[in-house]
Amino acid sequence: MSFFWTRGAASRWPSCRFDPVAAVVVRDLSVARGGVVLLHGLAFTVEPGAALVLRGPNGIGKTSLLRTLAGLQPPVAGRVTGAGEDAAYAGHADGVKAQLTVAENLAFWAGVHGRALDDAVFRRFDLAALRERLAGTLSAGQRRRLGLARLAVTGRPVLLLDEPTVSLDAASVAGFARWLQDAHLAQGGSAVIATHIDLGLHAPVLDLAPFRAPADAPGSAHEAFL
Amino acid sequence: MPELGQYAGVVLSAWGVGLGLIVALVWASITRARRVKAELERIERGGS
Amino acid sequence: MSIWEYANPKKFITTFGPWVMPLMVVAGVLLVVGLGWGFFLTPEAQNFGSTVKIIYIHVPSAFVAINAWIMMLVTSLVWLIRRHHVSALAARAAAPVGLVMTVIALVTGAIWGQPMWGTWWAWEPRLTSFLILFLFYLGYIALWSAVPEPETAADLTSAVCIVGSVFAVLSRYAVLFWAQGLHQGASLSVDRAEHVADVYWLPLMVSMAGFVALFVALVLMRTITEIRARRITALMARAERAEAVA
Amino acid sequence: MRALVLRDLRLALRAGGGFGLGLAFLLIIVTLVPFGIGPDRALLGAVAPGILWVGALLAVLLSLDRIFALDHEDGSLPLLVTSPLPGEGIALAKAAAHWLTTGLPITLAAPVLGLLLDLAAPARLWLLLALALGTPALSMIGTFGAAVTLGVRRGGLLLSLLVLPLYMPVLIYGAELARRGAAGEAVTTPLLMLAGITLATLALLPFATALVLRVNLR
Repeated sequence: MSFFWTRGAASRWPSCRFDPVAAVVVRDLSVARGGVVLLHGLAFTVEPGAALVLRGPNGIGKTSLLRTLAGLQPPVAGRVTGAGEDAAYAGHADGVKAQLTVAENLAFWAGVHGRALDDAVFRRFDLAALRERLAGTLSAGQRRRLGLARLAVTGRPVLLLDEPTVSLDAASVAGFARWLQDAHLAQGGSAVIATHIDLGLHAPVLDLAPFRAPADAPGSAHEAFL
Repeated sequence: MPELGQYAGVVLSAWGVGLGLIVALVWASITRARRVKAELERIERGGS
Repeated sequence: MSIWEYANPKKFITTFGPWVMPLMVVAGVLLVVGLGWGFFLTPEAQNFGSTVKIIYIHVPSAFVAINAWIMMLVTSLVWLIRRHHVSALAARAAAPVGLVMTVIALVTGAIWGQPMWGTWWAWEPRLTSFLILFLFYLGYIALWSAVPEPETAADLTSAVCIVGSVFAVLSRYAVLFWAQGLHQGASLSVDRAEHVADVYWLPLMVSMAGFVALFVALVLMRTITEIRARRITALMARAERAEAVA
Repeated sequence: MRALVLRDLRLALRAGGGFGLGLAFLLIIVTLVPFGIGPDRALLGAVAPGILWVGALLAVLLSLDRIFALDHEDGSLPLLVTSPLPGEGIALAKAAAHWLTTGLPITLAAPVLGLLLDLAAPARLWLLLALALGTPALSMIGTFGAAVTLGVRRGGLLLSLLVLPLYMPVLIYGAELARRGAAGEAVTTPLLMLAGITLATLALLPFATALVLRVNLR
């Protein structure tokens, strides 16, 4: 599967580089951190080609929700379909190796995901001039761009983004939003994004506040002892 | 006291160490049990 | 009525809590009888002199030390398979008891070795195996206290316990292969009890029963303590959460 | 998996990667031992296999916490776990990379360092064989230990404490194989046991490591 469009794509999206994928469906989901239930009764669907923006105050459980969608932690209750194996997660840390060059970092993630590294990704994320630089010498914003470029390299259709624009300047934010819209969503990919910045996407916003779990929500790791 | 002969020191020190450690273990277990129990009762009375 | 009902923390406390004191008394009586009998009323052995009296401490503590680890292995498996919290806490409660028993077996063995072999420490299979067991206990207990999150700690310690058990068996064979023993295996070990004259064997069995009763009582008491400590954590977490939500 | 092994090798060779740390440690031990126990050649030759085994084990122990700690710090680990690589594959790849950067150089260097300790020629070959068979198990067991102590701050001491007893059988059979080979005694038992332990370790511990990794990333 090349970076751009391939045949055999779903018919609903005429130019779709992803194989047909199911929507991300979340039903009755409860999410915990450190054994304490943070969110409960979550239900939403993200169709291919669509994005969902998560909003909510600090500590409400955005990161835990994204980690649960990514399959890093098991749901306390409910179920998630369509993410997991199809999802690429980007958290606060970029997973960038300081002693490797930009190109080596991306080539590694391409290799892990069994894909060839396409040169277009360097242009898309404004990294062409930095290709042979050691990642350790990058600025915070450049490093973040490299971390985001990894998402494109994995070729996974569902993106789970936790504050992706941190330390990006306005131009980089706009560039990233453009990539997300034109090269990802328009090609049949989808995204769940926790962000405080308006990326200018035509995406519904899900406010997590109504789903905040009370102190005695069922499913806590402490439950057996209460 | 039985006649322990030339090995009196050996036998008594082995018994001393063994019984001493057992007593220490029992004592530590009981004090911790009491402390935790009291702490729990205090918190439960606190109404949380 | 299933045995798993007792895996409920409250049920465990109400069921086994009342057993602790009686078991302690039974253990005390058995220990006084067995140890007293052994210490005051048994003759000296031909080759050992009065040092033979050390077996009443040495052998039961070694026996409990090994069986405590086996109990921890079983409860760890139960935790990993059935996720019963009490099971994990019982393993945690048993570890320090096993550690102390291992230390007693090692120290009394060394003290005994001094007059018998002419040295405090000999690198012979059993002492070496117990040294390895001692390291296992230390690592296991240290891991429990190093991981703050209870479920994570239970999972990690269970994995270490299971992997460690396999390697403990391997070590046992390796150590046997590695050194020919100085130990008086045939005359002192329990599985060869028929080789010990009845005068020593009967009080030894009573002491053994006393150690086992003491172990059970201590593990029950400590498990209940762990359950209560865990309940404190749970209540605090809930109160903190209630504050955050409000 | 190949990509992961190659990346770890590359990282180890770059500045600050820690390649050669174990080797340097082994060299230090081999240099210090004669000063400690005296220059008697017969004595040195007799204890050399054991010294080199213990040195190799300590050198491996020294490098274990690097296996996962760096990937944990920079956030690569959750990304790896959610990649198409199975957890067992990650464990095996990590152990393989660790062996290639630590175990293999030690195995190759030990017979040469044996010269300093007056180790006879056939004994050097036996030592080479024993280390080649045993060090993969050391790397795999160490990877398991590193995965267990992943979330523990300053877990280095705990890691050593957990791994040390697990290393015992490998050390016993490995050193015994080298010693018996050198002395011309029967080597079948230690040879088979060492090979068996290494194979069983490589077959089973990746599963335990994957489980423990998942638990620690939860």
